[in-house]
Amino acid sequence: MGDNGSVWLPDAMSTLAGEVDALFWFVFWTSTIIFAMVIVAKLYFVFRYKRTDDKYVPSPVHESQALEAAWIVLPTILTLIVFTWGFDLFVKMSTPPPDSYEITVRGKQWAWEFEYAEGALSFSEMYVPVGRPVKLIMSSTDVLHSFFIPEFRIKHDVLPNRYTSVWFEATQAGRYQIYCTEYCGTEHSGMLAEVVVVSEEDFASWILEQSQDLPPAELGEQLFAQCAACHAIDGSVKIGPPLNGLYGTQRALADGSTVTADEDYLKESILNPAAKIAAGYQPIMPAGYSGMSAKQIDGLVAYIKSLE
Amino acid sequence: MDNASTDRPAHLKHYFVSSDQQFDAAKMGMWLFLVTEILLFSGMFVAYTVFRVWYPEVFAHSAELLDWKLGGLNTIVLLASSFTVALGIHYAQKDNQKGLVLNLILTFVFACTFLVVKYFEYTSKFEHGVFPGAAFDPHGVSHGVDYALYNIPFAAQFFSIYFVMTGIHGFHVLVGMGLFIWITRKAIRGDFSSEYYTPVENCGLYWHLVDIIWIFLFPLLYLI
Amino acid sequence: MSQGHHITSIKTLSIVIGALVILTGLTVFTSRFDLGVFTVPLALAIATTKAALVVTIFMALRWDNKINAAIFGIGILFVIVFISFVLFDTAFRGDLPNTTKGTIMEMEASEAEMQSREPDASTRQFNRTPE
Amino acid sequence: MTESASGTVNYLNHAKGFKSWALTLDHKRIGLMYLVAVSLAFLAGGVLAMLVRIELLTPGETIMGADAYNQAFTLHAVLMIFTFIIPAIPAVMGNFALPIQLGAKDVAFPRLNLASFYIYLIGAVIALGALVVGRVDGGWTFYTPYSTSIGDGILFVTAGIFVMGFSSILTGLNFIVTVHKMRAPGLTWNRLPLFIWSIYATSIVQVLATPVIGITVLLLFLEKALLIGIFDPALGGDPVLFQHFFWFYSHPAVYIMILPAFGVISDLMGTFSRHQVSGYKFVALSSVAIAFLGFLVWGHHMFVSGQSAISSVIFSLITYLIGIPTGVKVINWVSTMYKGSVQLKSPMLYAIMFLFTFSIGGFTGIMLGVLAIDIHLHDTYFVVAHFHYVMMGGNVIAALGGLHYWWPKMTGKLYNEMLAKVAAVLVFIGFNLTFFPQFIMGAQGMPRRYYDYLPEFQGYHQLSTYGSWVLGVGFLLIAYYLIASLFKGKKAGLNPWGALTLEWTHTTTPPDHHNFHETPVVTRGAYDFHLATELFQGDGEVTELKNH
Ligand code: HEA
Ligand code: HEA
Ligand code: HEC
Ligand code: CUA
Ligand SMILES: [Cu+2]
Repeated sequence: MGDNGSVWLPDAMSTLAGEVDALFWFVFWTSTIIFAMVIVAKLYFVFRYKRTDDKYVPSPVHESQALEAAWIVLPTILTLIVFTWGFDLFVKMSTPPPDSYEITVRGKQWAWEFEYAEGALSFSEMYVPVGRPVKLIMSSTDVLHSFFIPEFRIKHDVLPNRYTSVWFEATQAGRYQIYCTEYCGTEHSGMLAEVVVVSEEDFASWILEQSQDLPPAELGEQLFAQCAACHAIDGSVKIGPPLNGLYGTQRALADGSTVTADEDYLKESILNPAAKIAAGYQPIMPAGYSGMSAKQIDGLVAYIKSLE
Repeated sequence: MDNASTDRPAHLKHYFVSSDQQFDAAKMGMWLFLVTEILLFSGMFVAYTVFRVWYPEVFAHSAELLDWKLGGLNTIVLLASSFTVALGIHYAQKDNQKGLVLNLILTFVFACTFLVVKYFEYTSKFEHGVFPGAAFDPHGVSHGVDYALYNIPFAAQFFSIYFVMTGIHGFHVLVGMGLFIWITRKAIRGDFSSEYYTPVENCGLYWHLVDIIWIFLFPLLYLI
Repeated sequence: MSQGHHITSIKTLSIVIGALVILTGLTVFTSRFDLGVFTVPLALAIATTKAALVVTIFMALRWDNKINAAIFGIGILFVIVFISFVLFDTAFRGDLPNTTKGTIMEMEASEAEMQSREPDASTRQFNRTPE
Repeated sequence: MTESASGTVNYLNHAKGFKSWALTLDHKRIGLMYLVAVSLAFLAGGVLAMLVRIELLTPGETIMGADAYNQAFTLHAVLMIFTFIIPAIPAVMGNFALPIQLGAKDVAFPRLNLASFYIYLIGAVIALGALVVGRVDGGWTFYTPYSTSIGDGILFVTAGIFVMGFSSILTGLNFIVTVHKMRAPGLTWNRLPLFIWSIYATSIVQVLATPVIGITVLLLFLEKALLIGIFDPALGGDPVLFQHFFWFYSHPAVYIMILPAFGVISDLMGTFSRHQVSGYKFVALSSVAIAFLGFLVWGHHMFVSGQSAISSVIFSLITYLIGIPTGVKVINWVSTMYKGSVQLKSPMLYAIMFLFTFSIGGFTGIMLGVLAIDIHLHDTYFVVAHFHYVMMGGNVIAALGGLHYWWPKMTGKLYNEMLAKVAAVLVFIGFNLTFFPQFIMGAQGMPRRYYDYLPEFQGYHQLSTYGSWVLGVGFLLIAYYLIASLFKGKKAGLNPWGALTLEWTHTTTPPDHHNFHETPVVTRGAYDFHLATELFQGDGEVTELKNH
């Protein structure tokens, strides 16, 4: 495992992760001790009082009310300690510091989209500065998703009708996995992304770079991250058809007609996927991309054209 | 099966010791069943409460569309039917066959009346595009009410809840009518007496519960 | 065996049905007035009274085996649990800042309204919690 | 089973032919029919589990695609939960043993009992109809709006669950009335076997909670069919409200699964320690306490769903409280053995294993109830491991214990005790090997319901898959010797375990058609071994029973 992880927990890479771990270990070890006592007593009794005489009937043991009460009172005290501790931490984890840097996160089947205050967009990689609290304002464009970064010990459901948020302060530069943990359909397990923690300066320059104009095909390449769950670019078939070498070919449609895959067709396929369904595929491509700007659509088309 | 000894009445099942045990068991079973009915409806009441707490104005506004006169009429009809069932049981306990049969028939008639009124209520709503769910599209004017005024966000929820609640309730009325046909036939045949009237008692309990549900539905949906 | 069973007299039954009809009238009557916050509690109180009459007299729970009353009571108790525990969430949604109070639909509606009022309120903010 | 128990007339052979079974009102025969149905459901669910595990042997596609995988685990869970584990102990062993333990001739409503069985079958068939109609991949929780946006198969599953709910309700209702009204003379509440106490508590939960899953799936059905907009956010509904509805049933339902198991374990502990179950009253009443508390904690499945903090806090607090009555039970089971006379027959072996596996499941449940920790662990394999430890390691292990305990009484035959012990050990090893690694990978961050996973988790997944094979072998062995015992098993004695409850002391093996010729009169508690005067016996010997 990494620098401060263990067999049980991944590396603790946010300011609060260590506190969560402390609580985890407290509960873990108290449970283990009580568990061990139960098991040892059990095994001891099994062997110590093993039946040797088939006719022997042991006489009843007098029950001690005090003992019975102790079994009720002691665990109650223990659990109350854990409850208070867990609750306190829960409130901390749910309350972002007021000066947090805000990123808007959108979950959709099956990709993550990150929008930064400066207007920059990124897909499948979320850049954040180290040592500064970051608050994510999350929503979904279709069904429930859930945003999870194990190293930061944060998770929250992403809802279509409400903004929810998580916050963290990364303690070290590095790349950590983002998962979707609410079942959201076929490619739920492919709804991954990474958080890239960089220094404050690197972050600033990354943002700057983002806001500059990219050549269309490069912009398209970036945007394509959200399509990659369904479309391969190496000719393999995923949920949707592979898009390399598509441009200029004759496409058979589900209704039996054919169409030339020119720029208009590509554009239409993105903006209104239900209009023409490629033969052999289900009409399940989301319609949600029509919200993209003309520049972004042009970028995507340029990128798809460039794919061999 | 050597249990069928002389003093066991015909209605007593072999695995029960006495008529009393059998009666108590059946009645307790019925009460448990009523509790499951209450919890079934509780889901709808929860949905109603939640949306009402969120959108009180919309709910109060939408309730105006429902005709409280018809709802009130149905309330009286159901209360009357509850009364006749209770009378029926009274007569059964007093071994009055005619009273029992008459009251069972009256109950059945009231139940029919309830559903007929409900039918007119539903159709007058459907005419104006007031449907549960996605088909909700109020339009047109009747009795000086402009339905289009009710095409507001979350009014659809109110009417969905209205239709689902009254629909499930109506289904229970229908089931109750089936039960009454069944026990009326038995009553006419003379199966019941003060010694044995468990089915009447249990159908009565069921019917009163259906009434109680309506007692709550009426103000919640029509009045407030 | 019927000696063991309570027989409710026709007189009692008639009084109850009378009371029920009157209460129905009362609830219709009171709903004609705007009683503010008391509207709902009053309607519910009347309905509960009516239901209690039906349960105790028509359904004869008053004279019935205690266990049946307990069963009924437990049923009601759990309906109350269901409603109130759900309300603990739905009525307090957004009490910590990690969930917004309003839905996106509501926020956009109020946003649009604000924009129509002051034309230059152009910056979109997601983390505002409208009331 | 043709001429069991040396030609004496019993419930198995008093009438023959298909109709005598299909239309029987005898609770024992109904119990056996449930046993067959429930075993088939477990087999089907288990085969799907095996496929799930094989698929997870390697990252990416191993034997099936993402869609097939998602349907496989959904169907695995639906089968296991609704068609297997909920009826498993109450409908099989409850039906078989409860009326006899009460000294009754049958349940209070035998016709209803048979009806429950057929309703269950019909529900199961409707739910499986989804397979024919279209894909159902929502997970067993069917969270909206995903569940309402998938194919029409969902309509069948919800309808099937709705119908099966009635079966569960009617069984529970029947048992409550039976326990209240049909106890033999002298069988006071304080003398009831603990199995009955726990089935009684279970029945309360069944009656109170199941109607709510009924209305929930009905609303889901309407949401899909009519778009009524209660749950679907696109129509103005609230998806979190659905979760409240679902868990209002499904958390209490986990106590429908585990309380009967507690009952079996109590009976086994008493009988095989030949000792009073220590803290009898506490053990009995804690079942009822768990049943009630179980209704107040459902929100612990929703800590990260966006529900209000105030409800998270309330739910979390009450969640811990459940550990306390459960702990009272665990500790009393252990101390039952203290100064007892412990005999490690195969049913007892399962009871001992249960203490181990269930406790792990319970303690990890407590960890999940801690607000701050659950944020990290929610919807990871840690949760998957938790619930398999309580359901498989709790309910299924206890059900196996109960099955081995009552098998001689049910069939009149003894199974091969040696093989039984081997199988028990195999199941135990296989089970832990399958699910323990899941705790670790879950805590490391492996999300559940993942068809594909990052290579770093492969080691754990492989261990888990190998474990599932050991488990499979264990179950096959059990199936083999149990079925074999029907044909060539030794004849079982009246009371091979030396138990004191009425099904062992006051009726024949297998029991008579009407259970008893004379209504038994009970003079002592279910575990008052020191008051018993009949001879305790080893395998197969016939005992002189006092009241026969
Ligand atoms: C048989 C079924 C069963 C049982 C008995 C339990 C028992 C418990 N469960 Fe479990 N649970 C499930 C089935 C079950 N669960 C399922 C199916 C899910 C997942 C559903 C899904 O999402 O698909 C789940 C999920 C689940 C969650 C949600 C996790 C998440 O999704 O984030 C939580 C959280 O609180 C939880 C808690 C508990 C607790 C506290 C108990 C307690 O009842 C345990 C009590 C037992 C003990 C504590 C051990 C013995 C006690 C002692 C020896 C005494 C000493 C004890 C102390 C001092 C504490 N369970
Ligand atoms: C009672 C409940 C129950 C039981 C017993 C099991 C048993 C098993 N489960 Fe199950 N499981 C669930 C309930 C259960 N499960 C639920 C609720 C989920 C959540 C789904 C969701 O996310 O929606 C789940 C999910 C789940 C997952 C996670 C999937 C995912 O999230 O991607 C996995 C993965 O390993 C798994 C594996 C197993 C295995 C290997 C078994 C093994 O123990 C199975 C062993 C059984 C056999 C091998 C059958 C052999 C039987 C015989 C031979 C019997 C003989 C027959 C006769 C006598 C006729 N299960
Ligand atoms: C949910 C999965 C999914 C996602 C995400 C998705 N698509 Fe698709 N796409 C499909 C499917 C399925 C088809 C085939 C059916 C059809 O033609 O609509 C398709 C078809 C297409 C086609 C027509 C291809 C052909 O062979 O005729 C294009 C172009 C396309 N998608 C582009 C995109 C772009 C660009 C994005 C991202 C902005 C994207 N898709 C995102 C599923 C998806
Ligand atoms: Cu998105 Cu799972
Ligand atoms: Cu739970």
